[in-house]
Amino acid sequence: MDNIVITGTGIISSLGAGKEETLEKLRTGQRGIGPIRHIQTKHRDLPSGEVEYSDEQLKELIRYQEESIITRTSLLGRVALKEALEEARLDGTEGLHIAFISGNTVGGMEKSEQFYYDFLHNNSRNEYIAMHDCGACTDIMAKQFGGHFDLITTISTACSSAANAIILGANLIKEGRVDIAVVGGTECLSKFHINGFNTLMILDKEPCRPFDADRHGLNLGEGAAYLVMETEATARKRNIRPICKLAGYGNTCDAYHQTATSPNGEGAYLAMCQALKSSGLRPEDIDYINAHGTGTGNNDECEGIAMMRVFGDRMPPVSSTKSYTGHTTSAAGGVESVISILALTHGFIPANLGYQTPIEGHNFKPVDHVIENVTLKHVLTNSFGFGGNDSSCIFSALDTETPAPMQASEAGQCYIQSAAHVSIQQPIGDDWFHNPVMPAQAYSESIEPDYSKYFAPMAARRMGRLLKRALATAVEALGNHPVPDAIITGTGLGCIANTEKFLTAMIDNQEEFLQPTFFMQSTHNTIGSQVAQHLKCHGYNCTYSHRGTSFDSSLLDACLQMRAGAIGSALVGGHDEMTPAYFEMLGKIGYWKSGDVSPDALRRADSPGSLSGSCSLNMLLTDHSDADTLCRIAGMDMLYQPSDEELRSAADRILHQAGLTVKDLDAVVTGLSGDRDNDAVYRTFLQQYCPETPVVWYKHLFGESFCASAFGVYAGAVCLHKKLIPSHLLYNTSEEISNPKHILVHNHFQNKDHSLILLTL
Amino acid sequence: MKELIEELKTEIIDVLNLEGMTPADIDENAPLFGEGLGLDSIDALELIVLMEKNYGIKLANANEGKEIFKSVKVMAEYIKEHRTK
Amino acid sequence: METTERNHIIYAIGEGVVSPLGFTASTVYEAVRNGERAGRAHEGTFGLPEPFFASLLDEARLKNAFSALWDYGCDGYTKLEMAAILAANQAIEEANIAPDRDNVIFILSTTKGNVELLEDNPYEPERLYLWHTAQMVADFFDNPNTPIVVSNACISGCAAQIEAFRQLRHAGYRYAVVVGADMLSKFIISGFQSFKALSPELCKPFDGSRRGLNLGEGAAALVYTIDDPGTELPAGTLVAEGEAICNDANHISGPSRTGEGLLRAIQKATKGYDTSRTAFINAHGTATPYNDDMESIAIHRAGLQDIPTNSLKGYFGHTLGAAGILEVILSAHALRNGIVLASAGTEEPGTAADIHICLETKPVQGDGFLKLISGFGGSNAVLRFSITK
Amino acid sequence: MGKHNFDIESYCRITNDKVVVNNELLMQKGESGDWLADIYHHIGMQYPKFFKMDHLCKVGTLAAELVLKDKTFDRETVKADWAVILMNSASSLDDDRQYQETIRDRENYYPSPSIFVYTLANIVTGEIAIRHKIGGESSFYVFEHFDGARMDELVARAFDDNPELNTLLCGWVDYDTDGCDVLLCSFIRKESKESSENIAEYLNQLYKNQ
Repeated sequence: MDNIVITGTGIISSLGAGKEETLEKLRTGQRGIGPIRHIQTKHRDLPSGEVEYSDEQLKELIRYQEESIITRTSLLGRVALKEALEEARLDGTEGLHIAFISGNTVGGMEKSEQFYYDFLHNNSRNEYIAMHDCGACTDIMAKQFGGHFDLITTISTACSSAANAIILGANLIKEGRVDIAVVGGTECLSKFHINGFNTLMILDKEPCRPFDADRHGLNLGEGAAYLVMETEATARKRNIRPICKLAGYGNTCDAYHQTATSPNGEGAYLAMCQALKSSGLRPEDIDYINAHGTGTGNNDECEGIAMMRVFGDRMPPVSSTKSYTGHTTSAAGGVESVISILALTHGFIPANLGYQTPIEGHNFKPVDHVIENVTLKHVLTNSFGFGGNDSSCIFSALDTETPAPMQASEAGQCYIQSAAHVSIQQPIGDDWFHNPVMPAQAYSESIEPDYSKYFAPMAARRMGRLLKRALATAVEALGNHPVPDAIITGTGLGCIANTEKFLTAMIDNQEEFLQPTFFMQSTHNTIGSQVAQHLKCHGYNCTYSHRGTSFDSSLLDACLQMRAGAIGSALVGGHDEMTPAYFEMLGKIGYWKSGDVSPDALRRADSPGSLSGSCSLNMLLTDHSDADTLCRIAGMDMLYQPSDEELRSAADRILHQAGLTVKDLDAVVTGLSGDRDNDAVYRTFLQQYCPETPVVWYKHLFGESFCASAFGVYAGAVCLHKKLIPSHLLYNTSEEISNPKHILVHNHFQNKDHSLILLTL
Repeated sequence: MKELIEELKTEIIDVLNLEGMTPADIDENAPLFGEGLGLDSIDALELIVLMEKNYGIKLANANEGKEIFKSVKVMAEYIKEHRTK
Repeated sequence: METTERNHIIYAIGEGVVSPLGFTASTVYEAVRNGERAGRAHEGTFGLPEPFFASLLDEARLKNAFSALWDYGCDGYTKLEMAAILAANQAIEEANIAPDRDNVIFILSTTKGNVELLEDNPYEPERLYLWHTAQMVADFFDNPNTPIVVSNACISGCAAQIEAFRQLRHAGYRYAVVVGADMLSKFIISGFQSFKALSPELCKPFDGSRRGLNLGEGAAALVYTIDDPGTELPAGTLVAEGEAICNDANHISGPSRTGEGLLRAIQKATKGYDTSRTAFINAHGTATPYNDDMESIAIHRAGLQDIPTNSLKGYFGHTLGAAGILEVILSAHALRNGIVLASAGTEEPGTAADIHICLETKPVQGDGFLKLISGFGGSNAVLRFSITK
Repeated sequence: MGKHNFDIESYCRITNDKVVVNNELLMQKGESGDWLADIYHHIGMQYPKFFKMDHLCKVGTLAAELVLKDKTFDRETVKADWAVILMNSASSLDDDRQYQETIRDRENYYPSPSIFVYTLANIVTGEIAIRHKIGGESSFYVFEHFDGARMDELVARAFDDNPELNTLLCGWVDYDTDGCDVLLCSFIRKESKESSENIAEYLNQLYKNQ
């Protein structure tokens, strides 16, 4: 296996658009932090790292001439993406497999917060409703590349999102799934974020002073940055000169508190250790640390302690460049990686602006002025997120010796050991398999289990219902198994009920009296990190938020790592809830049926929309099986905008790798839901690929939600385990099927994102 | 004072969502954080919102809460002295 | 290359000031000499939601003064036009010249002219244009030449004097009437507020705890003339000896950290000059953290750190287009009296480089002074003057 | 006519419908989009900061780029022997009007610093100075109309007055409600000599012809 190299970078932040402006500001020590200019908030006085360009100016900058509307998050992303793709000379004609992975936290919130009551009460802004979620932002950006990506997804682990995008990209390349990964993150400032962080009382009213004894919090920023990664061999083949190497990375979870870092910075310590280990470097090889360094009392103290644990008294030069850019949240991992790479390739160390006095107990002082003319060989950058989602990456100069990354072993197997759910069916168990409830209207609430069985009321005091569901199903799915190596979560919208509470309170109370509890839960990785906290799981932790393939993305990540032998078990979940208000909004843009939602009505599929369902499902994956094992995941893939033919050949490839052909399939599980357009996509695939194979559906029982595909995999697994496909699950025949052995699960979202999962006994 | 303490207890239970707890379960002299009720830093932030919303008391930073939220009684005394509504 | 005109001497023969501190140059000088400060807290003024400190002209007093000059009353003139005409009139009267002759050129220095008319303009639309404002002033005095407007942000006042020197040297005019004026409005205050550039208290130029500038209204005028070399001048005449404008080429709204442009301007304006003749430096000294630091660095790099330096912004704020003219007039008064004026508002000097800030009015040696000024757009101007004995 | 100490090195004329550089029609306004952004992309300029600017600075920056496009010079170091002197009729009124919109409404009062920063006419000289690292004089004048004679006089005087000056960008850069109107030239010093050229007339022709 070749080294993974970086061949293109793009950046926009409050320091400017593009590397040139950024570099100049970095080297001359100029902050990009000032009063808020564009956002119409009460808190305009809070110093922030706002990108100086207005939406219109950004559109002009990239010649955005598409008719469609676009959110600021996507616009910022496209500016950075364009620069990165141009530098890497990618234009879609390469015939290579390219993934696009973007980190994002609040998606289109900056528009939703402006138009929320329009969404509810009139129809003037409906086009923005579908742009609210994180995945939509990535989707809009992917257009930049004319749809030439063949796998895209969105990571939402708050402030470490972009760093985790880098890690997934590297894993996809190592696995040979893609040749090139374009990775990073984007986030725009929103009133929502400003008020949210304000409720946590961690916003400094002065420009921030990371690692200073007198620090008073962070300044929020906005921006985007992307990196193009590929193997040295691919770069050579494309005749493009690499910029530097990605030498190593680590992702761990602090599993301590939703917003606070553990006193000894355990998660941070583990992430840095893992990054060093995977790069084969020793602590003393690191020449510069671009710290997370937000400027909050808690982070800087604990990150410092974690760094001291790793580096002892040989601390390399440290600086937090958030003192220049502000905290660009989801984009931070990308912005700071690009800054680290600029430092590496231009031989300078950016300053930790505003620093004066060391923190008591720290044995180091950050670099308080720009240092020029240094040789940097290895640079480590930290990105830590709410909920303790901690990641570190190491970039190295091209002429350094770093061990080649481990070739994926292909040895690992992947079994679905157990699963538990909360839905509109009887919760937790498999009652639904024999006695399904047939929903009669498009909106049903989930049936809640007795939570006291799973956690104490005191522990649940701040949990919204989705968190309770996620935690209960996690505990149930885990059963007596040991703490898993990884917790990987999919959620299209996160805890939307509490997000909505915060948003409406913000609008109604004119940005006053807002509750931190509701804000915290709006960050999508709250779910995964809450589970990790409860299980004390320090392992890999990641959250995907990519519309209808949020769960599928989690599953793909787990399968990749398990096959590569990096993990032996993973708790993989899909979690989404519905609220009456959000139901109404999505209804306006054709998500739901009015009237009859009986299976017969849905089968007719003569109108848009389906029925809505909430989803909380956790499954435990292991690399070994026993008597209780539900089934094996024999193969899976995700595809972005595949042609009919590409989709068929992907299915062939998956079957072929498992030594099967289409004739061996006992059933295909599909997301048929009664929605005219979506169903047509499934039908086309079925007709073209396996016209004879029985078709299983599940959305008539569980409803439609961004994570509904989790039920597809779950239903397939239960059928295999129970050696029966009951008639109520069969779409085109009423005769139950006994002893199924091979089931293919097909899921798609608006014919853009597809996933194929092969389950076998 | 007595009234204020009772009022506060109800409000704390409500705002912190302390399910199944009644005002009688909270000892007005027991520490709210750490031992005692076992609240954490986010609860403290919620109490700061409560202070501002219900009593018009604005705390500039989270650290100020440390002294004020020692117990329900200390909190009530502080409110009595500083309330603006 | 030196032109023959360069050897001619250019000097001032008339001056005029309209300021909250007084309506003639000498009353304003006396007020400043007595340490009066015109800055006041304003709340709700101009319909602004946030309070601010500024030195505002009393409109009634302005109208009275103008009515006394102009039989037809104030109708048809904006506050800015009245103040500019009043200041010009004083200077012209003192100079005892005929402004309607074609050997007189009018030069107006203003940054924003009648910009407040954007909100509500009862006049013809042209009144928003700076050339029109200049024409109003020139027309008042029946001057036949097209007036010139210099709009170089904060350095306008000095740039307009430089323009006057050039007109006198090259264009054949005998007299140049340089008028600088700016009035405050919702437009200007809200803009500076949005920059967070305004001090929440009376400004403290060059002070370690300075927090921003105060704005001020005002108008000031100088009449310059040109004469053959060797012409005998009365004692106390303000003579223009050197000038320069240089750009930082750095950042439009932030001054250069290293004071590059200002340093070059100082060097150019003092080339071949014995700086020991310099009695004092009248700096721009806006009291923003950046400006004062930058100026201190430039002064220090120019080796002038021991020369007494002051800022007059503490008395009447930053008067924008009038500043460069008003401050030259007051500095000339001070040097005639052999003193340097104190920097009002400065308590504990604290700038990036150590320079000699005058905390109190005191006697000085030397017959010359330097006027420094810097502004948005990265421009810096330096004027060098002497006062005849 | 008379002595001349400078030459016109190149010029650029930008109006609402076309761009002419040194007698050559560079582009004509098409159907689509923003005219100034179109010019930016057409000439392949790479200067993201352009998009933060107001119209006046945009058009001035474009004109300077075009005037200097064939000139070889050091773009990195500050050049004290270069100056930029511009003039127009509307000063920064176009941007002033935009800023006024952000403070007009009591209910919707959000004064915008990023618009306010451009409410000074001479910011355009500053932007050009920053882009090309021009460290000499930068000045801005306001007159009712373009006048070739005035410009000729300003240029001649600048070279006369300032022995250090070698390259001068000088011209008319205006942006008002009816769009843009630009004639920008670069002048270089030459040995002063008698010349029968009527530069004022020539400048008037350049301004009128296009």
